[in-house]
Amino acid sequence: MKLVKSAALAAAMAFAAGGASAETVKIAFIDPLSGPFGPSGTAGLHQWEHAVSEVNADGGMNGATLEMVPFDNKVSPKESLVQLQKAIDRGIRFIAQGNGSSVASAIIGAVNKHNKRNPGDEVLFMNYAAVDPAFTNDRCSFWHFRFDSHVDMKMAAATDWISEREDIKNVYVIGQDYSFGKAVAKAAVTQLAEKRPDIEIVGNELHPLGRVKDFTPYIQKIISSDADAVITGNWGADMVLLVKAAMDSGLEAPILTYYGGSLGAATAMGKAAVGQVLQVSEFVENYPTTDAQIARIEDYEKTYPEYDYYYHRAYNAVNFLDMAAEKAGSNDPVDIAFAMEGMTYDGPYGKVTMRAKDHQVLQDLFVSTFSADVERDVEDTGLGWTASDADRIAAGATAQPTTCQMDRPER
Amino acid sequence: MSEQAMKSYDDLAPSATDKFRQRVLPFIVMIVLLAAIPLFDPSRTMNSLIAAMGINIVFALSYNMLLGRAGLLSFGHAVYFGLGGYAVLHAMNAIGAGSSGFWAGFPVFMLPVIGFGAGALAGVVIGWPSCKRSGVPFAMISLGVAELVASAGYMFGSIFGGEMGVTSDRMVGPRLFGLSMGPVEDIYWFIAFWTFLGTLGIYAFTRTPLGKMSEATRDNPERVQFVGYNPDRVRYLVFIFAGAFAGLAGGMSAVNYEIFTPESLSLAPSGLVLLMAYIGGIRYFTGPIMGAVLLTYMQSMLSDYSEAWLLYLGLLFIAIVMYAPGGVAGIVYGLLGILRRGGTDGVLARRAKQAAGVALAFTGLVILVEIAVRWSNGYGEVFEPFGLHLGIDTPLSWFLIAGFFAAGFGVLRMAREIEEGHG
Amino acid sequence: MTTPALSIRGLKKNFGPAEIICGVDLDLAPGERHAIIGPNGAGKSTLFNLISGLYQPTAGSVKLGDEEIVGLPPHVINRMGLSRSFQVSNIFANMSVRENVRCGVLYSLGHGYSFWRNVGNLHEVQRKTGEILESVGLLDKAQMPAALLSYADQRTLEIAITIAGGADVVLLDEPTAGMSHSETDRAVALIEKATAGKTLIIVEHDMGVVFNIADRISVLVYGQIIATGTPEEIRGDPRVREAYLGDGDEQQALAAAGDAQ
Amino acid sequence: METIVFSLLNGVIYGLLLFMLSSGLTLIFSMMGVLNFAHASFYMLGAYFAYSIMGVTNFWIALILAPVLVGLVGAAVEKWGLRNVHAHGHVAELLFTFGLAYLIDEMVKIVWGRSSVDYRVPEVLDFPLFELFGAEYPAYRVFILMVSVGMLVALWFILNRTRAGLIIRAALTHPHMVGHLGHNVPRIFMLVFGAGCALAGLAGVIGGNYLVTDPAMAVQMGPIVFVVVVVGGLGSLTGAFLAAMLLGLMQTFAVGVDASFADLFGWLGLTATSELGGITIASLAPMIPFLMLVLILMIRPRGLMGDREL
Repeated sequence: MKLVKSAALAAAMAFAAGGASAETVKIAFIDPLSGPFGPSGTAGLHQWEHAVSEVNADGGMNGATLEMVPFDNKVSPKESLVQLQKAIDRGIRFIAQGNGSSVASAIIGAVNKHNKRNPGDEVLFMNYAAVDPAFTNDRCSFWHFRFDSHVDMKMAAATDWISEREDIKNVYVIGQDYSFGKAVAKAAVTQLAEKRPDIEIVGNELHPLGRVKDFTPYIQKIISSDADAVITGNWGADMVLLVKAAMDSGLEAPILTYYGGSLGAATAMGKAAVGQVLQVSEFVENYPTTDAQIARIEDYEKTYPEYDYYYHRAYNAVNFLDMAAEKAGSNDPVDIAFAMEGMTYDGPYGKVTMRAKDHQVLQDLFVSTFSADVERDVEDTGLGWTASDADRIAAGATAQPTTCQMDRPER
Repeated sequence: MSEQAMKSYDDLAPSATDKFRQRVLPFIVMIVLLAAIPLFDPSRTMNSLIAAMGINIVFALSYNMLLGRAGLLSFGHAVYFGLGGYAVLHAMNAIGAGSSGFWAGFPVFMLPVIGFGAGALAGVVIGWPSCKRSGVPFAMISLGVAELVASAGYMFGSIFGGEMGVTSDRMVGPRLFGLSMGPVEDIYWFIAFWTFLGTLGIYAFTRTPLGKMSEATRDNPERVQFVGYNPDRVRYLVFIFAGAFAGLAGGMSAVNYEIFTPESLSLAPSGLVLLMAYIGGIRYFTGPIMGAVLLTYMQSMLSDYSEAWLLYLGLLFIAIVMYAPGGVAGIVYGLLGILRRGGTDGVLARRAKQAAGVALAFTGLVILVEIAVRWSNGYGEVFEPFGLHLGIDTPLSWFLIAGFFAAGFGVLRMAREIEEGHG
Repeated sequence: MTTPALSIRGLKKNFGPAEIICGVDLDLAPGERHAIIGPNGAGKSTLFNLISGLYQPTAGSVKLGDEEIVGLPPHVINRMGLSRSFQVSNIFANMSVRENVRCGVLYSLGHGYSFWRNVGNLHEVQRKTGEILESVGLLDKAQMPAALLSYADQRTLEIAITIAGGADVVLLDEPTAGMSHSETDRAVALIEKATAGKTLIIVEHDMGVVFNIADRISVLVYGQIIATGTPEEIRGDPRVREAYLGDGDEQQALAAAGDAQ
Repeated sequence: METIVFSLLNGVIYGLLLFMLSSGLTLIFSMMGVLNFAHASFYMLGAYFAYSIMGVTNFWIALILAPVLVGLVGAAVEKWGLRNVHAHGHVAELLFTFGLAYLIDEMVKIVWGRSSVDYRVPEVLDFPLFELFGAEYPAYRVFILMVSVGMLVALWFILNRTRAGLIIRAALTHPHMVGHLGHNVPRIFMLVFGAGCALAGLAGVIGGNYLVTDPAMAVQMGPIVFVVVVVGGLGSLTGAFLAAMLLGLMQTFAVGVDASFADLFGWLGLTATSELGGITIASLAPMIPFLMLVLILMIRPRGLMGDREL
């Protein structure tokens, strides 16, 4: 029995390790690939794989083939460190991760420590979705680059959108009771107070993370507060259940979300959410764009028919990596990190800049609306996200000051 | 009469050779093994895996002080592991911050002692209400307490650091044994030292009067009262020690990973340690060690090869509960016993047949599960072991699955008929 | 007059509306061997459970020497010097015979809940354990798992655990139940030897055993002691014969035991 | 005022759903002594079965068929799994169901995928029934109410008016007596286990589209079911009903309370800016069940209405 088992394992190992070559630069993708968040991690992985395949088709990174190596972290910070160690042990020096600021926080800490303890063997962390502002403020690190707009930046887009709508007088903020939810609430309150002092925050509610099964009581509170708009940073089941309860109870105020577009949400929200759920993101599938980008989206959705194009920032990240390597003339993480600072890139949705001061990407954001009248739908629901130019918030307007004191290695 | 009073009855106890063979030798082997591992220059991956195993060995052994030795089924043992770990991280941060005072002189190497103390303290506080009950009520209380503590973990950010947890840097404070505690090679010695000490400590506990009475209380709490012991008190004290050793393991984990998050207090890790101890075999001291090694390996390696590893884990667990309550250790010792007796009565052949049957059926199951997983994921990946192409619509797949199952159950039936024939 | 070793006054126990023990008074002189007999369901085991602290009485008092023990938990009563056996074997099945006896010895030798000593190094404990095993004749089976002992040996072990703690007052609940004649004879000899100098209360159905061992006998019927006296007095007591009328077996046994004397 | 009315309505519905889910476990636990860890997994199976059946036929067939299927699965589990473990005692049984929960979770993920499925309310019931204080009240909730009450009445009828009910009631309070009545105990256990699972399945059918049908739903509900059974008390369906209602109402009402610890204990010097003072009653709502569980086990081990201790 033992023999059969080890033979099976050996076979599986050969299967997993196939295709390695000397000319390969590997990127460790550390995100949930199983468990409740598995689908969203897998979606991210495919987007990265697709982005990498584009670079490879175009001659690779300084001639080297890029390869994504998936590591399943089960969204646990601790497990992420185990997987990070595994990746480093295999000689991988580029790390990509996005799901969960707690995980990103752990990885930043571990990467800092590793680079300090192992000079000459540095690794670089490309964060594509963890949005705690601290990562590019107090906790900023030379080894960390963020390719997503952080909480305050997205909130800047959301509050800009609100402040342009005079009929909104009362705003209700609801979020998950943990650091991210609190950061969203804080950003909403302070930014609204600045931009529209006349707006009253009629509710600022935190609910336990992932434990509420029925949001109706919260919705009833929102309705009785006469809110004209709702802001929420909820993700996962908390987002879906909140919107579902809102639809069931006939809430009429628009709901501004951070993650309305995440996997599975459209299916769960259904037609009722049309026109009422909005999302702040750097990418909107039905926003007019270049032919090349449309071709890319179509190619992606053909390659991975089960998934919708969502993490546009994966392409930004891979392009930045490729460009920085070319600029530095080296595939070494330290050289690439220095080259990436301050770099800009003309993307299909406007100019993208990697701010040198704090390694925070600056990009245009969109407040898109869930709609039934779309060319490209999500999850085969016939529903999707649209935005017009009026919903586009320029990168400059979303930029936030930073407290980062970057500690750069000596060259 | 006087002659009898003089008699020492020393011959009642196991002979010195037996004592050495059963109690001292295993620990010598353990020391030799731990000392020999670095000679093979393990890769960093291997080092990380060994560290995880060491931590889980102590954790699972501490759990078995409850389940195996005291008969207390707990669904909240990770609480003590986590609290011990948190205490150590805070202490580590104090060492890092303090230029003077108590913490300044505290070597990181010795921090698991703090975890031990914190675990014990948590045991003192939580055990007091819990240990008034045993059996299913105790299990339910432990479940409720685990949920409460985990929720509190998210609520009190200053202690538990919210969902980001508390992090620290272990390269602080005075050095001990010349270890900087930075590189994994240093950490190896740290883990080896505390794994050995933890194992030794828990073993020593089983040899104390309290340890013996805890087994007595498991077997027969009523009778324990009539030899002068309060069963609640016995359980409570054992509970404190189990918490303390779990805290020690948590402390090892805190130094190894330099992070703890509130999720490590929750039901999931408590369930995992239950699986480790039970799959390993709760009736044997070495059972939890085997379970910890096996499950740690599965968790960190198998999960790379198969998405369905949790399914295999569940199957393994149910198979153990139903057919081998002695766990892996029970199987191993059973086989050793057969071998020692020479296996002349055909038992060995029967066991071999059973093993072959199980292996065949299991192979069929693996093919089925792996094909199903890939089909369910839906992006066209195909299970290709040994260069075979096994898709969901490939007749060969189903032929293989059916073949393996039929062969497996056929062999098992044969083995059973032999057994019944014997019986 | 010396203080009784055990003194029971007005002891009552109700289970709901049912009165199981309705006012028992009993005094035992130090060193006395006292048997309690009575038909099935008379409340003998309940009486034991009340004395040993397993049940709380509804009313009444139990004194061990000068100390009131009603309301104390069983383990405290045990430490004060009262020990008991059980009607069904109540041993530590997963332990060896030696370990079973050792469990009984530990507390009395002051090792309580200690977790800093190795039991293997406690020579006093080893010696005492060995003595007890030898005195009950289980020395050669010391290493056997208790669960594998024969029934009679399990009953013997039950007694061994009971006396291991060195209690002065020993309660034995049907120690010979289910034993063959020869086994019973051996058990009686063992009990006599093991409880020499101690105060003994024994519940027993085997009248041969009762009349062999007991200095005095109490007859418990429907929760009340209807008679207490020497074996001769009890045998001649008309109330006892009357009480046993409903229970032919016992009456015959009583008569037979009388003849045997 | 509106908060109270809505909390009452929602609390009652949530409580009824909880009761439907827990009543099966109360039956199983009281008669067989098995604290079925996988009970919520059967609830999840109910929702997924209904989703699949609804894909082929319609909701009403799913409403009948799905619980029956779940019941059959439950009976099969009892016959070929649990029964073999029975001899090893209750802890072994508990462990068996613990492993079973793992297994069902993983199988559901393989068969139906790892994200939520689109199991929605049937269109005939997908409309606002009435409006109250400006908020619409969905008809489906009233439907849940009706199904729950229907189940309650049916259960009451079976227990009090049929021969089978008589046996069950006797067995609830005196489980060891069933054998003496000359009944086939293993068969009764199998039927009870199956019926209990079917009730959980029914809860899944009507709860799965009211909440969300995803592989995490079992883990989320699992511990709460234990709370209901333990707090309600061994052998008492009435107790389970009370406990479920109590939990449902307490949780919904706690959400509606705006107070924080600082408001409650301000007189002790607790300020809203302190960590402890900042905790709101609403955020404590999900902890309430477990607090109740621990307190009940410590203070009143027989539960609210139980006739014997756990």
